[in-house]
Amino acid sequence: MSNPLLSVSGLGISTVQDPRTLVNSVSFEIMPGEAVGVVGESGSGKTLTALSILGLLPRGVAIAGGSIIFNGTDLTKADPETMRNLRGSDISMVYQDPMTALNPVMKLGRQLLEVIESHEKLDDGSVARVEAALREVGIPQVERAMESYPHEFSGGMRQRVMIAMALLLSPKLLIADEPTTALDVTIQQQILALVSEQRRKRDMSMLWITHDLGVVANLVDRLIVMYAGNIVEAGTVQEIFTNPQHPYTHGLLSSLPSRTDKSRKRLTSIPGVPQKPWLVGNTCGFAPRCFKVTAECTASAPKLVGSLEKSVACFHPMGDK
Amino acid sequence: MSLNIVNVEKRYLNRASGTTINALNGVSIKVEVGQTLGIVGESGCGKSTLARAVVGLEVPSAGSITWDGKVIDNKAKDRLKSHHSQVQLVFQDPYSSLNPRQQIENSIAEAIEVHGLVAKDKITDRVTELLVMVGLDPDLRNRYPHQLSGGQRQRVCIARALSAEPKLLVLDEPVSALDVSVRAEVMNLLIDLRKNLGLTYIFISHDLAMIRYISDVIAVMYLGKIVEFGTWEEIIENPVHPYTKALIAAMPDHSIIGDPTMLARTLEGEVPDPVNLPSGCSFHSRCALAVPSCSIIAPTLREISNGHLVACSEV
Amino acid sequence: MKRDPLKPKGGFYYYMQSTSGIVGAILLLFMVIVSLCAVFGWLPHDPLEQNVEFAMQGPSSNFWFGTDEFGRDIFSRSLDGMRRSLTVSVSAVSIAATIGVTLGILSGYLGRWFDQLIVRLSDVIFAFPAILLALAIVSTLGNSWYQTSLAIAVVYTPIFIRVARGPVLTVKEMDYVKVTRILGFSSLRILRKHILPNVTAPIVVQVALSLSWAILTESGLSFLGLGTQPPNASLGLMVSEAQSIAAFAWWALFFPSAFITIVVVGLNLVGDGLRDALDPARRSS
Amino acid sequence: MSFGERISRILLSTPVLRIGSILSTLFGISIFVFLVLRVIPGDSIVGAFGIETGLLTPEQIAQLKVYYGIDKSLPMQYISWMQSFLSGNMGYSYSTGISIASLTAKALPVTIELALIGTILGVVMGIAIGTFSARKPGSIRDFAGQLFGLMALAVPGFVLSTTIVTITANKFHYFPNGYEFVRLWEDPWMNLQQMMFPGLVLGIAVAAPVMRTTRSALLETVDKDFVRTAIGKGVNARKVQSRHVLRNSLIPIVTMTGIQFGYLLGGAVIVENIFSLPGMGRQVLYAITKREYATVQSSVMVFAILFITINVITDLIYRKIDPRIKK
Amino acid sequence: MKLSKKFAIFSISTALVAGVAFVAPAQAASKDLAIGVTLDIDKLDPHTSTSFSTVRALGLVYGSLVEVGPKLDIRSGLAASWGFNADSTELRLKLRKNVKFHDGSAFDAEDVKASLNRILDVNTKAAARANIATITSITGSGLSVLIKLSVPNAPILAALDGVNMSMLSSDDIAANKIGKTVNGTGPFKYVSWEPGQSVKLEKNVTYWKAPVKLDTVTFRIIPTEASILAALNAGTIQFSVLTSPTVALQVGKNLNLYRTPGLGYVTLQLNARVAPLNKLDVRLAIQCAINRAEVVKTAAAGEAKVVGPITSPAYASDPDDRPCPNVDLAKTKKYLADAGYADGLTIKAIVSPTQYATASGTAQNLKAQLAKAGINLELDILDNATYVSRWLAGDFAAAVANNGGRIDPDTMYTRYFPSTGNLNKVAGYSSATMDALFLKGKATGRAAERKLIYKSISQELENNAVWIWLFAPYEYRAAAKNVTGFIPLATGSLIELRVVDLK
Repeated sequence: MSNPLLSVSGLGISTVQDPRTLVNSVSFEIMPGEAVGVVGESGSGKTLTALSILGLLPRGVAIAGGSIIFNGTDLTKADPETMRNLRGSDISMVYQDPMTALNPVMKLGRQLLEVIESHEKLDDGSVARVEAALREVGIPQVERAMESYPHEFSGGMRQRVMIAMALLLSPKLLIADEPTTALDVTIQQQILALVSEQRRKRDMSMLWITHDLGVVANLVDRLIVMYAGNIVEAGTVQEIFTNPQHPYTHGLLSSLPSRTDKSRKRLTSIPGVPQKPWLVGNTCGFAPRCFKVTAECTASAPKLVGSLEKSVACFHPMGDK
Repeated sequence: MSLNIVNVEKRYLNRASGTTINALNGVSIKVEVGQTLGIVGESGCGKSTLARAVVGLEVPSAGSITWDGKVIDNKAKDRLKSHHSQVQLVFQDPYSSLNPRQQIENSIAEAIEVHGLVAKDKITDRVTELLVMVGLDPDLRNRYPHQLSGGQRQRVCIARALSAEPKLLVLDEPVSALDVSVRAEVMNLLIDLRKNLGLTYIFISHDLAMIRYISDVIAVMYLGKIVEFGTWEEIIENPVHPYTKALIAAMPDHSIIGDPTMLARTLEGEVPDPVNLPSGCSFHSRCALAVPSCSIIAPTLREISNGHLVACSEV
Repeated sequence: MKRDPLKPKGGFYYYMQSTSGIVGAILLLFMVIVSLCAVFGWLPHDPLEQNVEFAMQGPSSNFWFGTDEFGRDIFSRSLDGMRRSLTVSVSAVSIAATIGVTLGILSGYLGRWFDQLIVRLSDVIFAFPAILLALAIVSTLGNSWYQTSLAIAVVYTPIFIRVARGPVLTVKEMDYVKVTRILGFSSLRILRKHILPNVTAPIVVQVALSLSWAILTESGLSFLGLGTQPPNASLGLMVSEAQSIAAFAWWALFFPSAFITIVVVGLNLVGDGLRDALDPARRSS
Repeated sequence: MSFGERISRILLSTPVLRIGSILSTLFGISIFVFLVLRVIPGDSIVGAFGIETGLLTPEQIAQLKVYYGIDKSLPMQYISWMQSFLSGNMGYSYSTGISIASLTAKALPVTIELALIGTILGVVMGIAIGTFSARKPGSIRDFAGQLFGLMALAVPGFVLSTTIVTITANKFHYFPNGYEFVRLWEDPWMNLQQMMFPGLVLGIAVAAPVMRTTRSALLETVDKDFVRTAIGKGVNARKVQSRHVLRNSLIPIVTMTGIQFGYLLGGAVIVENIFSLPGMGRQVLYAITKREYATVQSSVMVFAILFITINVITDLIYRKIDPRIKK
Repeated sequence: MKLSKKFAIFSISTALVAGVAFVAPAQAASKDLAIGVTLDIDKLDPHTSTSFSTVRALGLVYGSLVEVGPKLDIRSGLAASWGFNADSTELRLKLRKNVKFHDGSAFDAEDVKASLNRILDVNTKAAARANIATITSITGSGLSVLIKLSVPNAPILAALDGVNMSMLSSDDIAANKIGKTVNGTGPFKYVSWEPGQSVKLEKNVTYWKAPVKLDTVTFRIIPTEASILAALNAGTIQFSVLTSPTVALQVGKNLNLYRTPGLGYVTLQLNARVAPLNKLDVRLAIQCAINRAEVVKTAAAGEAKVVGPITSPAYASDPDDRPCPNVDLAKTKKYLADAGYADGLTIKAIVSPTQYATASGTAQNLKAQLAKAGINLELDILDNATYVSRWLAGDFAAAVANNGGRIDPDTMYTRYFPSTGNLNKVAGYSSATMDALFLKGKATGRAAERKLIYKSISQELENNAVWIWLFAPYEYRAAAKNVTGFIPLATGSLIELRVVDLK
């Protein structure tokens, strides 16, 4: 087995002032060519984890510990120029909201060319390269698109442009932060199809962030489930969906109505609301909502144990079926 | 008692560009008391406009909407203690649908107070009753919206709608904005309320799974028109319209794993601009079944089996 | 007393989180103390009393800020001037805010021809030279401090119309306002209970900023003889009167100018603090 | 589409509405200035003759009223003013006998040049200092920048003006405004010297709000998603700042600048007096004291047209910098 | 770093602008005098203008029959000599020889007749018509003129001075060119007028008196006096007219300052027709409560002369010749008690601070002084035109006024205090005694006799505390050191620029 492309270990993220933990000691690896999904609800720390890899954490939020080793370089310690060189070329990112992630006052062509400009020299072929990239993601009338502004495009088209931008320099790792959440289902499906097709073609690694289990079910190889700033469960898609170990994962899966289920039986719900990561402390963050909770759960935090195929952070896992 | 939507059209004039947006293009549907109508469609299909028209927030450009035989319009003076309070709406975003400067208790009590629905000294009791009914701790009554979670807020919104003692509740994407783990609770609550209070629902969503879960009958909308209508089983199990089929195929489903066909493209292109509606069948530009006549003749809803209507000439 | 951790944090809490706000509040406190001294007459000298023997004296233990050409105590006059400047600007801004906010809210809420009318009217005043307007008001109505206030108020009303109308247009479309219409509430109730409380933030900030502008406007009008009437002192009038003697008596110009600076800086910082405190986006973070 | 629909679409279209609203605003202003002037005590005769008016016989006063056109009823006075205003000469200044159009033709460029110089200086200073401040919010340099902004707000223009005049003239024996005013095309060098100080005074007044707007707009834009996108694709910090952050912060800055430019037109009065520039501010102020109705009215209308023009220009600039605004 | 670069560019460009600024333009070789004034002229017709600035500028262009000298003596102007008949009803003038208008035409009796008739014509609206309204006929030819008067009127001679009495070309009058072309006999020729900016004049080489040394004179309008002083200090102008004492006090040793008490005076006008000022006791109470020296010290920075009603040196009133030469609060108290206002009273006074430099200070000090005597002087501060309207309508109880003076007390006050005076409403006072005294004054030719009459008038005014005369502000002319030979005149005229040289 080859070395992991990205290896995150013990990553902690917190606010700078009155430090509040937002992500607590997260560790995972992505192998070359592998697609990993991160699933979690809002506030679970999934987006921050993704942003921290590229050093794009918002103001007032910073990495509090741990390391992010990409291709042998620790990104948490890299100098700004190294990071800049990495961004957009080796690692690129697609964002949640295609409405706001593109500069509204810059022509799309210009925004794509900027990627090349930042890493290579612009030359006569650059425009053609950009046009080819746009064509590849299914943008019609590429010449016109180059001269258009983001607002002249629909959400789906914008997200295609974002993907073209991200793929322009053939990155080794594509990070996608809920790129289809803002889109309609039919468009979402188009985008998912596009991304998985491109990934296969380029043998690219991918980190896909989402709150929608349905989206990643057929897209990624392995899945990480986050809750309240911690990874509660990780493993292959097959394992997690068919045999969830963590009560949270389990509850989540059974709370979703399925299209194959014809009984319309009452949905199982998880009582309560998601915990704030900084209130978790040294406990299991899911304990207040867990039906299997014991004193142990609030006395210390469970560690994530298991293999790459399947690991869980729980004192009372669901057990195999 | 029933809600009768007859040939409703709604157009907006965009002054800046001098263009007309065709939001609803002739929608007819009837909702019987006690029934839950699910409306599904993608953004821009007119489902929210229809919801607002049903509660009187929008006046149709043509056609009529009647509840219990009486026309619903936006004249506020008629709404006071009138049949209109029998139709209430729950919005998608529980963050923007509560007045941030009003305590929960006041939000719920206001309609009761204004319309004198219960005696003054009974209002507190009634609010408690409503809070309990939607599964909230009555101790939350003095909180402000920003102190509640999304799920709690949506429950408050439901309680507020119920305070007007409605018969018909229009639910416009009521769980879309909620965290995944709390959606089920709210869905369950809605189902319980329907049973306990004998409510009629119009449940609007882009999420077929939710629609499927709660609806008795489902209407599929595309570009301001109903393209297919039928019982939930018929629509989900036996979709006929190519758009409905595509919608169902595109629905992400966690119960199917590692199936690469789930990532196949089922529908090309995007929804056309409602300013320039395609001629004929508005779906023809994206339809695999389209024949030349589809771009000329606009199909009307026709019954293909008992209670299953579809607007397509090729099925 | 134990604080209920769930009790909402008031605007004050958020206000005190802002450095500008704290500095502004301190300066504002200073202004209030100074004005109160003048209100209660806790002044070393009568601000109007002329004493030729002491004319044009520099700062001393008797006259802390020196005297002007009439031998009046500039310290006492500065304090009294602060009170008067605040009186003029507070009343001007109160009038402008009351009328402007009312019209702005109605205009935004009612829309249609009424909105058109109000927007046109405020455009008319916007495009009109303020000096001419002030001249008209002062010369037809007289020139007590309240007429000056009125003149400034007229000039500032359109600003408040705009400041109030904009948020109303937004808030009107908010779901919680739409709900009230579905619930069958009267327009008056919707305006009072649901719209007004939610458009106050920009208005409150505007009030703080306008107060500081009003003081400067008053000084500009005084410079042209249309503001506070001598011998009464307002900070602006003192500065404009001191212009001619500044060459021999720097103190006559310096101290009132410094007071103006304190007022303007203070009110702007308070405005910044309020903006921070009332911005829900900043609150949530 | 029926004929009626087409007509109503044209009538409701933006350009027509826009022009309609501009015309109605101008009409409102014309009525307003006309009435305001009539309300202020004192008429053209008093304005022209001062205390000597008392020496005039009733016949003379009657003749003067005819001469000044104030013998007619108010509506007639308004109509005849409007006629002359629309005919292009805008009426005549009674003291000089020169048409107001030609007076304005001389005074207006001065004020516009002054306001432009003030605006340019103000915008340059404001954006520079605002950027300087926003680079490190909360730092010493931010404090210094903000302090400048607040000070510039707090010092009245007339204080700054007289201070500059006194210091440069008395200490450096330099006061270009003592020479006769020269126009830009006659002697650009001299003209710029004469415009420099008044322009600076107005510039500082403009710089304060522009600085504050710039600072807050930059701080707001820096947190926008597309800035993160730009950083995320490896654009270097300098280009992120100029292409993405500053460019997108321009809209509030342009708005603020437009407003300030409008205020400058009015605020130029004091500066034009102190620096002896024969601009519109002085023309209006003088005409007000002399109760030269036609001059005041027509000048105010010119101001209003200018003010509206600035609004339109601001709009055009929006369209230029923000492609989202529909053409 | 990006910012520092931006700043570098910014500071370099600022430095460039500043550097350029300090390169002063080269001096011209010809003798050009630039005069800084605050106000523009308002018209080119010398007969109808009333503004000081117009009078000052056109005074260099036009000539009048007589002139008023530095000691307010009447000197010959375009009339070389003159004489009255015994009862002062006829004035015979002998005109100066070889006087030419700027257009080259000769000046003679025709021009005098045409000019005076133009002034007398009601339709002209001439400002000084009232002063010569007693003229019944003007005859003459060549260089002699005979003026007949309806009543004995010796003071009319003094009335012939000034720009409002300018001699115009009869041809111009006939051609109706007055106010459009400027054609005078004065030391300077009119060149151009740029409204709001400047009036340009050039040397008249054919001037009848001594040759003019200055090549050009330019009146430059600089609206604030502080800026005028700045321009003087910077050397961009060489001469100026100032009225503000505080600005005058800032004139440094690098300049010459000419300080002349003017004929105008600042007074607290009391409207004796309005209660409570209709009571003599109230008016006297006010008179006794005011320390005029203090007003001068505070409002005029000590830069003025305390005066009585008549300011002309030849007839000057003794400022102390009045019931209360000095402040006497005891007397005030008594007067107030007699009037029934022992507890004090309130009087409203109108004042226009933009009218003249000392207005606001005067009003403020008067208010402060009267306050000590229990009289509340409520100030009604108005813009100039509003003030004038109310003043003309007599719509005030008191007015802080700065009124112009004339060298002859008759022309100075005949419009105010006789009951027939057209400003008597403004004066607010008349009496039979006053009417008789004015009639007598007009008819008397002998100077000594006239002095006595006007002394009586002055006493009558002061004893009745008709108005409270305060002080005569100085008129200032500040000039660069290289401006030589200037003689200031109390009338405000700059005519002596005809002898000024520029070294």
